[in-house]
Amino acid sequence: MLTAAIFVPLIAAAILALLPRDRGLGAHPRRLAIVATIVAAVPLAILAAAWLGFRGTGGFEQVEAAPWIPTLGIAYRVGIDGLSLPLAAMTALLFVVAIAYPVDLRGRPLAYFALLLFLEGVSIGLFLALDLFLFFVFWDVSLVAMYFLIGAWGHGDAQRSALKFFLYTFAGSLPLLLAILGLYLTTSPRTFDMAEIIRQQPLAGAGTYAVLVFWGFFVGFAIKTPIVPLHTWLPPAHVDAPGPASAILAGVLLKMGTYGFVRILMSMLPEVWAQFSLLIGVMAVISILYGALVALAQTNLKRLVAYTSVNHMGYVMLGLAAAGAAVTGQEAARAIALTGATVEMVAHGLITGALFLISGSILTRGGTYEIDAYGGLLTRARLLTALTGLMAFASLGLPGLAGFVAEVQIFAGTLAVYPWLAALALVGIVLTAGIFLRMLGRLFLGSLPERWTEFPDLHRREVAGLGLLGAVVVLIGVAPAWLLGVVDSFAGPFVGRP
Amino acid sequence: MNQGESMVASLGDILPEATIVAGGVIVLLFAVLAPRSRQHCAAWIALITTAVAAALTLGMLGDAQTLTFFGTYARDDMAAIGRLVILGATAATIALSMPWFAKDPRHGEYYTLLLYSALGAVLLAGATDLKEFVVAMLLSSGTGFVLAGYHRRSSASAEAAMKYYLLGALANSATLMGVALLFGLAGGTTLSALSTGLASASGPALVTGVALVVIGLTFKLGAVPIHPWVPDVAQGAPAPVAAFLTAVPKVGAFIFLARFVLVLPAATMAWAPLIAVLAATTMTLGNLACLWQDDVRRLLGWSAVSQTGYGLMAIVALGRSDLAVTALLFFLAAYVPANFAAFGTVVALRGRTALGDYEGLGRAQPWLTGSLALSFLSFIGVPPLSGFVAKLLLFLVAIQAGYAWLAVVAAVNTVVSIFYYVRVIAPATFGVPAGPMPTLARGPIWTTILAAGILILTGVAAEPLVQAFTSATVLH
Amino acid sequence: MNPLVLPLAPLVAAVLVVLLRRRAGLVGPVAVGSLLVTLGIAIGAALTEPATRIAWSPAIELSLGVAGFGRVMVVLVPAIATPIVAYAATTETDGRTRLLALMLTFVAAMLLLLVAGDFVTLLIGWELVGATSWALIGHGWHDPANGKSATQAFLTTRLGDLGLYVAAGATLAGTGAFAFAGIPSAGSPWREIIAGGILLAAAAKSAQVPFSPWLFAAMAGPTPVSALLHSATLVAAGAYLLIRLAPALAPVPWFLPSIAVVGIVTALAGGVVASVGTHAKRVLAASTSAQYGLMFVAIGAGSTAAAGAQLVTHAAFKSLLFLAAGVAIHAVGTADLGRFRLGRILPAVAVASGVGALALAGVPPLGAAWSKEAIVSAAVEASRPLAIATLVAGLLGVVYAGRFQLLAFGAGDPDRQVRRPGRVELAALLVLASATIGLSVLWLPAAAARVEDLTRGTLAAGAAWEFVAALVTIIAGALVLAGLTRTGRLLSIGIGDARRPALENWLGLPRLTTAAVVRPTLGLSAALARADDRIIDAGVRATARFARLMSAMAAGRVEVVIDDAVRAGAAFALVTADAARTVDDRGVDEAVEATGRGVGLAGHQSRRLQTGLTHHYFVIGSVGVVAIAAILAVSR
Amino acid sequence: MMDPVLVDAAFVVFAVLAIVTGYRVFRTDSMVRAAFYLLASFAAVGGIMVLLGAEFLGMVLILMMAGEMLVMAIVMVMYMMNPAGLNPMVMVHQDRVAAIAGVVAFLALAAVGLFGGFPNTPAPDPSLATAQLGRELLGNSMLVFQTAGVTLLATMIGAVAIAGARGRYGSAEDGSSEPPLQPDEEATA
Amino acid sequence: MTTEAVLIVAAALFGIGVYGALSQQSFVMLMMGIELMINGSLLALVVLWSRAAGGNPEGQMLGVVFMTVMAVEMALGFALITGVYRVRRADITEKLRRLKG
Repeated sequence: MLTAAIFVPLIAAAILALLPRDRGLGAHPRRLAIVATIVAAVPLAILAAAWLGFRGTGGFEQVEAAPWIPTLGIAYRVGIDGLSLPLAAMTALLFVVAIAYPVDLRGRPLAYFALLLFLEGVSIGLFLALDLFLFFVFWDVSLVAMYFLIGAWGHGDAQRSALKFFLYTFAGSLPLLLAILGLYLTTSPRTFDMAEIIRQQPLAGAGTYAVLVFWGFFVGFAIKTPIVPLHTWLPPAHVDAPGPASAILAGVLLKMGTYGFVRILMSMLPEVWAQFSLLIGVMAVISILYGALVALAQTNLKRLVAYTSVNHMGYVMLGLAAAGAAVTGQEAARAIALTGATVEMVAHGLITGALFLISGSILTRGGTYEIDAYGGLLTRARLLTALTGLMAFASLGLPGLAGFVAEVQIFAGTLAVYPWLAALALVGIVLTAGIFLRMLGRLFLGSLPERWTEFPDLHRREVAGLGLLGAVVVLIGVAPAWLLGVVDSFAGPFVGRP
Repeated sequence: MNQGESMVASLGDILPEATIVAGGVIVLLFAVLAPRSRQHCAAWIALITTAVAAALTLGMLGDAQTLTFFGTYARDDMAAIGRLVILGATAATIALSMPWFAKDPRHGEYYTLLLYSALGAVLLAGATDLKEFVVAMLLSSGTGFVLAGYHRRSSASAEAAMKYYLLGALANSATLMGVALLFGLAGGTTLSALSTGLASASGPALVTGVALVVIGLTFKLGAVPIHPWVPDVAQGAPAPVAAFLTAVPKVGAFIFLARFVLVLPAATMAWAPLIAVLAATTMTLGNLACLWQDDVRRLLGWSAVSQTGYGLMAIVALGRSDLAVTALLFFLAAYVPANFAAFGTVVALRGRTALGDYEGLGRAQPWLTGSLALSFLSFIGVPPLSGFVAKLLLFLVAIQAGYAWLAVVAAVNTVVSIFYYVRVIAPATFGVPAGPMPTLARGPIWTTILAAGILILTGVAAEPLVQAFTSATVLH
Repeated sequence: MNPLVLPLAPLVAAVLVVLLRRRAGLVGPVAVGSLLVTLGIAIGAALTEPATRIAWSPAIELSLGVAGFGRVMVVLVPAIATPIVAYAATTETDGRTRLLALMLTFVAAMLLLLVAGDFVTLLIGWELVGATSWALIGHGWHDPANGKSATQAFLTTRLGDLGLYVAAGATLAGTGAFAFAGIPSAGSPWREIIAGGILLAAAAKSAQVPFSPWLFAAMAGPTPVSALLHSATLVAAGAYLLIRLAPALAPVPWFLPSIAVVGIVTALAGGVVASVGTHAKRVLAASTSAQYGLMFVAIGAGSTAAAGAQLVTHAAFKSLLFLAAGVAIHAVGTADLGRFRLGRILPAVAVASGVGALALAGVPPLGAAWSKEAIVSAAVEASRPLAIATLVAGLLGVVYAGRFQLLAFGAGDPDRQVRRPGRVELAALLVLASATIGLSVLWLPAAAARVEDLTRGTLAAGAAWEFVAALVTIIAGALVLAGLTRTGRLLSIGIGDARRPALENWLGLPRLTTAAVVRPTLGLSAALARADDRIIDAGVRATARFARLMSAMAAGRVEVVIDDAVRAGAAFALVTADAARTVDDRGVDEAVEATGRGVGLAGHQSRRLQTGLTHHYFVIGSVGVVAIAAILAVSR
Repeated sequence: MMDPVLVDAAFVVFAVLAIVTGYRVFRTDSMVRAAFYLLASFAAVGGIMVLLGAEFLGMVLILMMAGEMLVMAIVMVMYMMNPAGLNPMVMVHQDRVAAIAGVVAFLALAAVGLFGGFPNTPAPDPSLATAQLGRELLGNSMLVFQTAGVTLLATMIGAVAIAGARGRYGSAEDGSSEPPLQPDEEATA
Repeated sequence: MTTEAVLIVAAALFGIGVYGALSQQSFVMLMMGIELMINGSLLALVVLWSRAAGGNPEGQMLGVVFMTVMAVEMALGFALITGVYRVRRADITEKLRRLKG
């Protein structure tokens, strides 16, 4: 079944790519959008079913495997656990909304939907993959698809931004590949099977070699996450990307980095992670504060949200640093930090995804991302204001919304391990509060400039999509047990909580 | 010992090669005898020849692995696989050439030369003897010079051919001295004689001899320092020939190089650092020179140089990694179709080569654009294309062989390479065409698409190839 | 009964209000009715003390329950909110539905805060209270200034919230869970961290020094909002938290003294600010800070019971005063105390306000006087200077209470045309005034035990002289007022216009915060953003310089070795240098881009190697052979 | 067998001749003369080869070069700048680099010759050499021989294809260029 | 006539050939340099065959191969010179520099 979640969108993408451009669906973008949305929803349904069947045993469940390149120990292996299931489900949800979201198709609807569906399959595949080779395949392919999405449907200096994104993240994927190979070479028998590698722990006590492999992985994941100072590809890519692509980029692609940290680095090289966890924590705090401070000064809506992404991914990293630290006696706190980091990935995906979609809608209406060009929009666009407000508050960590559930756990968990880092990082939430309140104030409050007297409110498709995301954000915020239970089934055993 | 009998038996070992020889003669006779309107049939004969030779080769795969012709030639899987790649490339070249050379009155003998050039590469892949190596190289290069200059009214073609020739003649002549020295040291010319004869050798004679032989091979490979012909040929030679010459001789040379380095005395001759340095400089130079090319064919030429550099990583790992041969063969099997998908696009677009002329290709010719993009992505090493598996294996064996720094250099180069590939792909996919973009004929288009399809197929279903390559024996 | 019902009831009502927004007539009654229902539930809950647990995950359990001082608070909150909401429903016209829904949500959040039995739940309620207050303060959103004030208020309290996060984390670290119940078992240093975090959170929420100025910003909201926020809810949360948790943290040696110090400083500073202020609502706001300072003193002195009593009495009279002030402001259209004196025009309001002012001044036999007395007793027991300072604060209280009453509802021109309050407004005032008076029952002998039981705290045994001292302060205060009135300096207190703004605005504290925190943050932010846009200009320069150096070296050396082929090399070395300088001159942005540009330059350079001249290629090949042989010879 | 002294003397003569004439190839002002110097050099080398016992190879070399040099002289007269091919000319570039390269090559190979450590296993009976070569050609080196044959065939075809001015169907060059970018240009081309 | 002496002669011829190949502008002269290189190689081969390889007939065969190389390269060289001269009127390397970079 999980396989279908990956391949249904992939196959649909292939079919769409082969359809004629001037007849049938190719000539009816609206109908095409509906079809694409329905296809995109299939993985969501499959993952929902998988969720219902999830038992939380602590290991990988619902594993599906088939030999691929057995000579090299490569197989197609997919499965879920408490870490990958929420991320995959979030991905599927975000894709449904992103695909259904209205956007300027530039006369190439088939290619647009084909690429998005392709990216959906690939992204879900990445989170479900239980084989390093498969993981890397999905990792790399996602970059290519995103490159074309930004380049073809972006605006501004889209091609340059797309190229920068592609070059930069590809530059990150190569150390990753080298590290994977370095790790692979130490397994015995040689295999790319994640579960087997985690069992083998081939690099335990491997000294410098393990450290080199570690930093290979680290750089690869850090660029994608991104961790300051490897973040400079992010703002231009976001600003010039079309709204849905931005949403996917922030919501899904960034998570690949943090997911990789947990799934590979922390699981396969726990010793080295513990060795460097304080350093990672410091980097995380720098990301948090730096991202927030830079965001505070932004006048461009999308850049602002992009930098808050840097900030939020910093929270994730902080939680991971604490979760992987070699501090005995704080297993409960470390498990909570890990749970919090994972939930933050999900929450940030939904919230920032929504914020980027909103940015896209604002651009469609106003033609600019400059915040100061707006003001008093509450007069004209109540739904827009309400949904933006909801997401902004979610992003700044308001209780009752998803971000809080994540952040409180990250801070509480980290405080037990690295009190000073946690204390410093906490300043970040005051800054984010300032960022978003200022943003809300400048966009929606005050008096309406003359030129926006005809500013249209969100229309149905937008409201439906954002509403869906909002509903999940509220659901996670109000009653997170269904999510936390699943994540905890991974986090508890991971840190060795008794 | 009954020499006659053994000779007949040996002939069975070179049936595919004999087929090519015979096919070449038949094509030549046909070309001489047939009327002008029938000249294009020569191409079909050549195509059939490659098919028959390939079929015969397939039959030999996994068979008894022996040296034949008194140790001068290998009948092993390595050679057979190389032969299959070469024959596939030759067939693709023929398909690309048919419409391209349709107006050329010397259309017929072109295919003879092509077949013999392929034969040169095939023999190079199978050679286990310095004599055979020299002759095979001569056959391969000699025909190559002519093919490169086959557009006799094109000044670029003539220039490319001349430069190709001059560099080749120099390199070959130098190689002769190297061969002479090695012969003097070992007392024999077969590789097995070298491996025993050189075992105790050392000193300047060995170093000079090996250096000069390597120089000859770098010419065939298009590797530093005898690389400058590659971009010129890629740009100036007839486009199908450019595709052929940047790929086929390389296959033979890589395989011979593999056999050659394996017989060098490990105790006194550390050849791996040399190959590693050559690999690093070749890939780096090729990539850097690509960056600002505004001529797509020339860009492909330089990228062929850089690809050679990646391939050399497998040579470095020979004997140090159990997957080195796999990596080498997979690299070749991935590189050749990608090269043909790229050059095939150029051929199908009637030789369109100025970068600016590719603006908006995606809207005018989506299939060709797709093929071009796939080939470039395969060059970069994006999964799930075969170029990715190749690069993965190359990185793997380099790390395993203790040459992690080389893998890092290759990785950095890969990132650099994205830039120039994207310089072509981006305007092609995002731009709007300025005018119509007519194609040459269906044959090249289908060939291109087929080559691109092979990239996907061998990338996704890599297991059969990996398995075959891993179990391939390498005789010397 | 599930304690979750308490916050849910007003929340459901809020949703209902939004749904009924088209039926204007129903909105008010629904809102008020729901609060009455909530009040009923709360009384029930206070009697039954329900408790429940909600599992978030196997690691996190939320515990909710009505316990300890929470029993009083859950009743107090809806009881105070009901008249205020009723008042709001009748007076506010602009965005009334939103205002009422938000007020109900606010009450719900406050109730959630009160039923919290662990830090996560507390944080949820705590932050929601903050966020809804942001929306309430910024209710008049058309004016950008209101939005700014709301943001200021929210950010200040959120800064305090960090303390709560820290306390939560420390509790987890020290006990493995978030529940309050575990705090006593937390070891060092976690207990100290918890104490520090809670002190920070409480001080910020209760508008203690140095966080006090946000209360002024909060005055940007409509009057009922101010009444709601400053009486029993937002501000009360801090004091409530301390009353609830201070006993468990009392073993931390510096904890209680620090609370007391913060409290007394605020009480004195707030008293001064309130005494000199001329803005009606700000005077009341400053007095709120001061009154909460007294509660902190009580807690710091070890008598949570006194603080609890003070909280309750303060809730009643302060909301009364705010509503009265609101009526007055509404009547004259300004908040400037110099323009009021409505005693003759609105006598009923004046009487109600008078009751509140007397309570604020701590005049017996009102309940407020009793609680103040209890605080003094506690302070006496703790330390003498503290007691004296407390008495001084009391004196200030008499002054600002009396001054407010005299300025706002003193005898003035009876014929002024003003807007008169409606029946509901008067009823609300009446209810609150009755409550204030009703709290006089605290003077009954049995009350002390009851208070101790309800707050789960103890009262200090008072001495008779303390009562006398209190009376003396009242009389002294009255004399001061009389003096000021006589000299006509009641409004100005004899302070020049030049010094007044700073004094009035929290003794210049906001300016200090702006200079020390806000500006540096924004400045740093802008600087970083600029840097981020063009990171590491220096990196580019260094790269360029390096390239130039290298090419110069190449140009120098190579020409000697091989002339022709490398003359080309020298040529592009120069070109590189040139290009590098161009790059340098342009002063480009990022280090990454610089690397890219460096590679690009290398690309140009390596193309120059391909001169097109065969004999150059021959040289390259020859050099190559030598190099190959050399590498072979060297490497072993 | 010749007297060793005679052999040595002959070797010295041939050696000096080979080197001097070889050097003169690039130190003459006429291409035709250069060609004949080259021929002389080859002849001298052929002589040394005969001295070394490779009679067949030596003679073949001399004969082959004689023919080749004639062709070369003709080509020069045909295509070179000065039709007579006899006029003085100096057409040299990067002389210094070339000289250095030549000297380096000489020194390196001389070092190889002096310190190469080649085994000292002289041919047992040089008189059998030619017969051995015959057997080798048709025996052990059969494949090499055949390959060389194919190579020569291919060379002939190739040389004709490139250089031949007249084809079977009139001028060999018609249509011998790239297809035009636009098909309609084909008609006019 | 020691092996070393012959090898030095061969080295000299090879060196002169290298000089010629690198210094001559004219294609034909350049080819002569290459011829001389082969000449040297051939001489080295023969002496090694005779003195070091024990008269292994493979050496003579290699000599035949060398001569084949010489012949083939010369033949093709002349053909290409003819072709280049026809389209480009070029007889020296400097005239062929359209393809570069």
